[in-house]
Amino acid sequence: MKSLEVKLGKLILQNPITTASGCFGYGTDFSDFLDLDLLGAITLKSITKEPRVGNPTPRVAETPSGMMNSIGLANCGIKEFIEVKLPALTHLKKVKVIANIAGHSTEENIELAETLNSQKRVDAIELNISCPNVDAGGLAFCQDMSQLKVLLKKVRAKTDKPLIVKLAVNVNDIVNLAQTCEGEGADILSLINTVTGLEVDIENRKLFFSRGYAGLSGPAIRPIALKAVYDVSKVVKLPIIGMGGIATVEDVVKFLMVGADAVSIGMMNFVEPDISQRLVRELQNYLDSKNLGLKDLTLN
Amino acid sequence: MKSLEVKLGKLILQNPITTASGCFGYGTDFSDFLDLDLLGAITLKSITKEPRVGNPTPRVAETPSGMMNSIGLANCGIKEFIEVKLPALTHLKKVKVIANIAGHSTEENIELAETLNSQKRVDAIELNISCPNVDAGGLAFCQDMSQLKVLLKKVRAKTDKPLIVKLAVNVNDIVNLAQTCEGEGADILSLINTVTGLEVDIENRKLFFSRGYAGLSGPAIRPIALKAVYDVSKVVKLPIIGMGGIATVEDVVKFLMVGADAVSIGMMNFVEPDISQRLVRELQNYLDSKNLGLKDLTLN
Amino acid sequence: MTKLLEKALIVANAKVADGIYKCRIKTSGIAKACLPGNFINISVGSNSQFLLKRPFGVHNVQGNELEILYRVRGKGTDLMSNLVVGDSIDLLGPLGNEFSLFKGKRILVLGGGMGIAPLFFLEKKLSKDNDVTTLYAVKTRKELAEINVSKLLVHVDEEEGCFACDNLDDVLEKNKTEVLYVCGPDQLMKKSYQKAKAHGVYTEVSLEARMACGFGACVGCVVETVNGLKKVCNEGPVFKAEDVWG
Amino acid sequence: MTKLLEKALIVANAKVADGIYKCRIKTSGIAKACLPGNFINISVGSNSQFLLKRPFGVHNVQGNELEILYRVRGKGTDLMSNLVVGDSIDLLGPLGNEFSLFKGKRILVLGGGMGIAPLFFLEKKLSKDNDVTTLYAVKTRKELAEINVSKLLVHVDEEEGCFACDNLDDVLEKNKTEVLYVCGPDQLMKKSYQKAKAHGVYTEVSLEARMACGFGACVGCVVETVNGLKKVCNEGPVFKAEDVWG
Ligand SMILES: Cc1cc2nc3c(=O)[nH]c(=O)nc-3n(C[C@H](O)[C@H](O)[C@H](O)COP(=O)(O)OP(=O)(O)OC[C@H]3O[C@@H](n4cnc5c(N)ncnc54)[C@H](O)[C@@H]3O)c2cc1C
Ligand SMILES: Cc1cc2nc3c(=O)[nH]c(=O)nc-3n(C[C@H](O)[C@H](O)[C@H](O)COP(=O)(O)OP(=O)(O)OC[C@H]3O[C@@H](n4cnc5c(N)ncnc54)[C@H](O)[C@@H]3O)c2cc1C
Ligand SMILES: Cc1cc2nc3c(=O)[nH]c(=O)nc-3n(C[C@H](O)[C@H](O)[C@H](O)COP(=O)(O)O)c2cc1C
Ligand SMILES: Cc1cc2nc3c(=O)[nH]c(=O)nc-3n(C[C@H](O)[C@H](O)[C@H](O)COP(=O)(O)O)c2cc1C
Ligand code: FES
Ligand code: FES
Repeated sequence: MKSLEVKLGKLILQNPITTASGCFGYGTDFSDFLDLDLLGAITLKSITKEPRVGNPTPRVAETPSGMMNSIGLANCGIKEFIEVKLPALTHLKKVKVIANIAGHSTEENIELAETLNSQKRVDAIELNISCPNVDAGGLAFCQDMSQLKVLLKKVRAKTDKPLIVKLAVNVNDIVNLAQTCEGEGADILSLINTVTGLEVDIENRKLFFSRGYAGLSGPAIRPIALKAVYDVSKVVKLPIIGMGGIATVEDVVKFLMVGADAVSIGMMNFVEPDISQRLVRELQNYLDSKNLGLKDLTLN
Repeated sequence: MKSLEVKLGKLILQNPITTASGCFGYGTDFSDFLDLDLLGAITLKSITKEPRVGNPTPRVAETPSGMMNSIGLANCGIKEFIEVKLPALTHLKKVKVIANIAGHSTEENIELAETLNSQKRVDAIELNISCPNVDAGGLAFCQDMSQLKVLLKKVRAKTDKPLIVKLAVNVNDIVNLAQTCEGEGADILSLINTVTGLEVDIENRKLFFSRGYAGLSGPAIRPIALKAVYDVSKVVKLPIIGMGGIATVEDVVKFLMVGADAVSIGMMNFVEPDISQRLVRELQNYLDSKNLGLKDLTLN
Repeated sequence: MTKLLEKALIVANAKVADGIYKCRIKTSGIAKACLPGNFINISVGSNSQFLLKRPFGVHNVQGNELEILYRVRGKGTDLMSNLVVGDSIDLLGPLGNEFSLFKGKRILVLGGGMGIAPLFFLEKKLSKDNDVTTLYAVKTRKELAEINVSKLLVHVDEEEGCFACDNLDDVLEKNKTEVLYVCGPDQLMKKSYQKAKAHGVYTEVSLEARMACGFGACVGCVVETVNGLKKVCNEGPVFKAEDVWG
Repeated sequence: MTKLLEKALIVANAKVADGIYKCRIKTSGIAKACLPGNFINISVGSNSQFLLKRPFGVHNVQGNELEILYRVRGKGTDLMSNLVVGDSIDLLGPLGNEFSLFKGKRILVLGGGMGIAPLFFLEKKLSKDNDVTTLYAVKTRKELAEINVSKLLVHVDEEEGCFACDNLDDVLEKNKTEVLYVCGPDQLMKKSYQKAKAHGVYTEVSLEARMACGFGACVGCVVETVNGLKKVCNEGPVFKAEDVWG
């Protein structure tokens, strides 16, 4: 049996299969379907300082080989997160827990990072600067590079846990953005967040989502995600968690080959709630049957 | 029966259903499957001054609810286009013919526009500045706005036929690009071209396409295309031909509602060669059964 | 209750009224675990471009088999209508909460259109210990599916010239109804509740929402209640009507 | 020849060897229009996330029905293997050009693996007027489908310890072959042609390429020939071997 262990800097995963933020609840939603402790890591739903109700409904729409969402970072807030959600995961010994923060301001993110830094069950902090579904924060952080640098520097200063920064393609230049993150002390990059799109409710002659735009995810965006990972990994030395449309072990291998060090499963968790565990097993089989190590999953 | 006629400035179509460049050959490839003269317009494969062999194989890959291509503007060149391809369409009386030009330089595009300007069977000229599959020309034109202005101005000067400019989302700011085109005399905009993506051949551990990147099209990209049309139509007064993943009459209606004045069918022509004719019929039924005119297909 | 994910087998799938199908599905464990009010999530074809599972109320359970009653509405249900005996589908369930069960009560069960689907299962459970009347409301007679319950009232909007909730005062009074369950269009549920409230009748409703996961993970399916936003998929679909409309 | 687009019916679809299926399809007009060398394009399920049709050589024609012989290779052919009698598929054909037909010749037809598929149809046409030998080459015996031709030579790579083309000199000499048709892996076609050329045997091959449309519109399916790039879908799939390899 080939080893599946991967080292993302200081963050060591027993295997490269992780789950994507917003697509795995707070973890326990999936315990009926799989053994969480068999996964590399689970990334929990983005949290903010206060509980957020999120956007008006409808919040989800189906699209060909994908879905769109405008959840709007609905979450329980940091207090309940620490008092209820994290303790529910303390019995897990092998899986790493990544807390994803999505404050609407630099200050909020600093505070969230500082609070989480003292949480034992948090193995890494993912800073979400790429949510398309909110007015303040989210993708707006990527519009002003100098402000973004301040945000990164300050969040970095507040935590000695591995700091992951999550990127999207709906920015001027994702490669440049990635380099900025690298320069400001990010330990790991994760990409891609959903791709901004639009859906129309023709029956009622209006935009389907109340905010108009929403985020597209799923197999439909896989070629776009693969390109982003490939482009970023060519110029940045940081470990990369690749995601966007992963549905099969072949997809996992594609992401690893173009430069990802680990992968995240997003919306397919909704379609097939035990998919992440299946992919761990299938990746093991893939490597064993081809007699390849994880390190061999590169482009020739 | 509601009228399907649409006026795109001077270009008047008997209905808003057109076919997209590169997805309809030189028109005659489809005459076994449908009556070309029932369509609004047909856009022919991009042409260049000299014949182009295009990119190495493989040139096409299937992706979930879509496909990728790296044809590389393979075409017969302007001479054969004028001597063989256009004459084969002269018997068509109602359908408009759009010639798409994709010169690798400003000079080449000027020459192409000038040559086509005297061709009776050409009802409009589409300038393709958004092909992702070539090294010179294509998307590169969108990188330098001042050079692009020169290109547009000069091409504009060479033709009094309606000038369509074809845009893609893989640019810094498609809205700004659209405004530039409007400012430089474009009559119509068409969008979107394929979305740049990547595919991996895991068996051989290499990028699937020899150029690495290729263009993603099909229903997978529809939400991205709808957003682009919506964004552009809000700030630009020019008529818009919308495209990207259209497969059903509902898709057609969505594009018209967010601001397109006509639509183009792309890769679905390969999947269902008579789709464009079917969509003309279904759009007619849609309007008649709901007692709506084309003008009513707007957002409330 | 543990949620199960199974490959399940279609054992019947037939049209029972205009545009309405009844599908019987053989499961390993899901059917036995289902209670009235629960729903299941069903895939609409393998390798389909429609990835999300579709939610349907549990209409009936017999041993290892469960039934759903569904209307063809869009692409997914259209594909489902082509399922044939022996086809395999991905099934997730039981999902959601349950209707409250009572004993020795006079009960009215009101299903509008496909709202009848989960209520039939409920009626079967309730009718042992209660005096249950079922009011089945449809727009036109051709969409009336056969529903085998002890006391059935049928309301055809088109024939009566009004909606079922418009006549509800009479029905509640005549039956001396103590408990009301409603499932159907939003307006039907809301208006019925308002009348029931005036009669002091305890009411539960089963709501719908657009869902991605069906088990609480995506936060897509929320509805407003007096206690804030609630997820239909795991804090519902059954709600006390007073919690929804006050 | 007019290309037809039809909804066609599956009348049989059964495994005939390891991983290999034979599918019989009832058409309105396509089957009757097919000639040896032509291929058809088949959809792999309605509303599937795999949109592109898959190309397959015409393996046999009887009246309104045609057969294809296919190997399960990826997702599309896997889905196809689940087609059952009565299923409806979108069919496009006949596509591509034809093999040249001769009279009074000594002919060798060489199919490597699935390359045998279109050659069986060719052999049926040729064997009336020619002396035809079929050489059917497979890697292992378990992937050998039953092929009903007059003179059949079977070559199993694993058992012979070599490829069919390695022994070709003998076969060509023994049969005094005048015309050779080859379809199969690239190397098999190329090497066979080189030997045939040395013996002065006229050779035609049938090529494969990744296709989007199948009828000349996308320019996706090109191959290099001595006359420049050619589209396999409508300038092939049959080529004179000398045009491909000089
Ligand atoms: C808890 C619950 C129980 C239900 N029980 C039944 C039942 O017993 N019988 C029945 O006929 N219908 C029931 N529905 C509605 C049923 O789920 C939808 O009619 C169905 O999902 C439509 O799918 P489609 O692919 O045909 O429509 P499409 O419009 O093509 O679907 C696109 C997407 O929207 C979703 N969607 C569309 N309409 C609805 C809707 N009204 N409610 C929720 N999601 C929708 C689909 O699930 C899918 O994700 C129930 C819904 C919920 C939430
Ligand atoms: C003219 C022609 C005739 C053919 N005749 C036969 C035949 O008679 N029997 C048979 O078993 N096979 C035949 N093939 C090969 C057959 O088309 C492929 O095996 C099939 O398309 C694979 O589809 P998939 O979905 O299983 O594979 P996937 O890899 O999932 O397919 C993904 C995409 O790649 C394409 N593709 C994958 N492999 C090939 C290939 N080898 N050639 C062309 N396209 C490919 C698919 O069509 C699809 O568009 C023929 C190919 C061509 C071009
Ligand atoms: C319903 C939904 C909710 C999401 N919420 C979040 C979120 O809260 N924070 C975040 O960083 N990403 C969020 N995402 C983005 C995913 O983590 C992931 O980046 C994206 O969906 C691409 O992966 P996929 O194609 O596999 O789904 C969400 C995605 C979906 C579908
Ligand atoms: C195989 C293929 C070839 C194409 N060639 C061209 C081209 O030559 N010129 C051009 O302007 N667009 C070309 N396009 C882009 C299409 O015209 C269209 O903009 C794009 O495919 C999006 O539409 P769709 O999703 O409906 O396919 C091509 C697309 C495909 C799939
Ligand atoms: S459907 Fe996902 S939380 Fe309810
Ligand atoms: S497959 Fe499209 S041109 Fe040959």
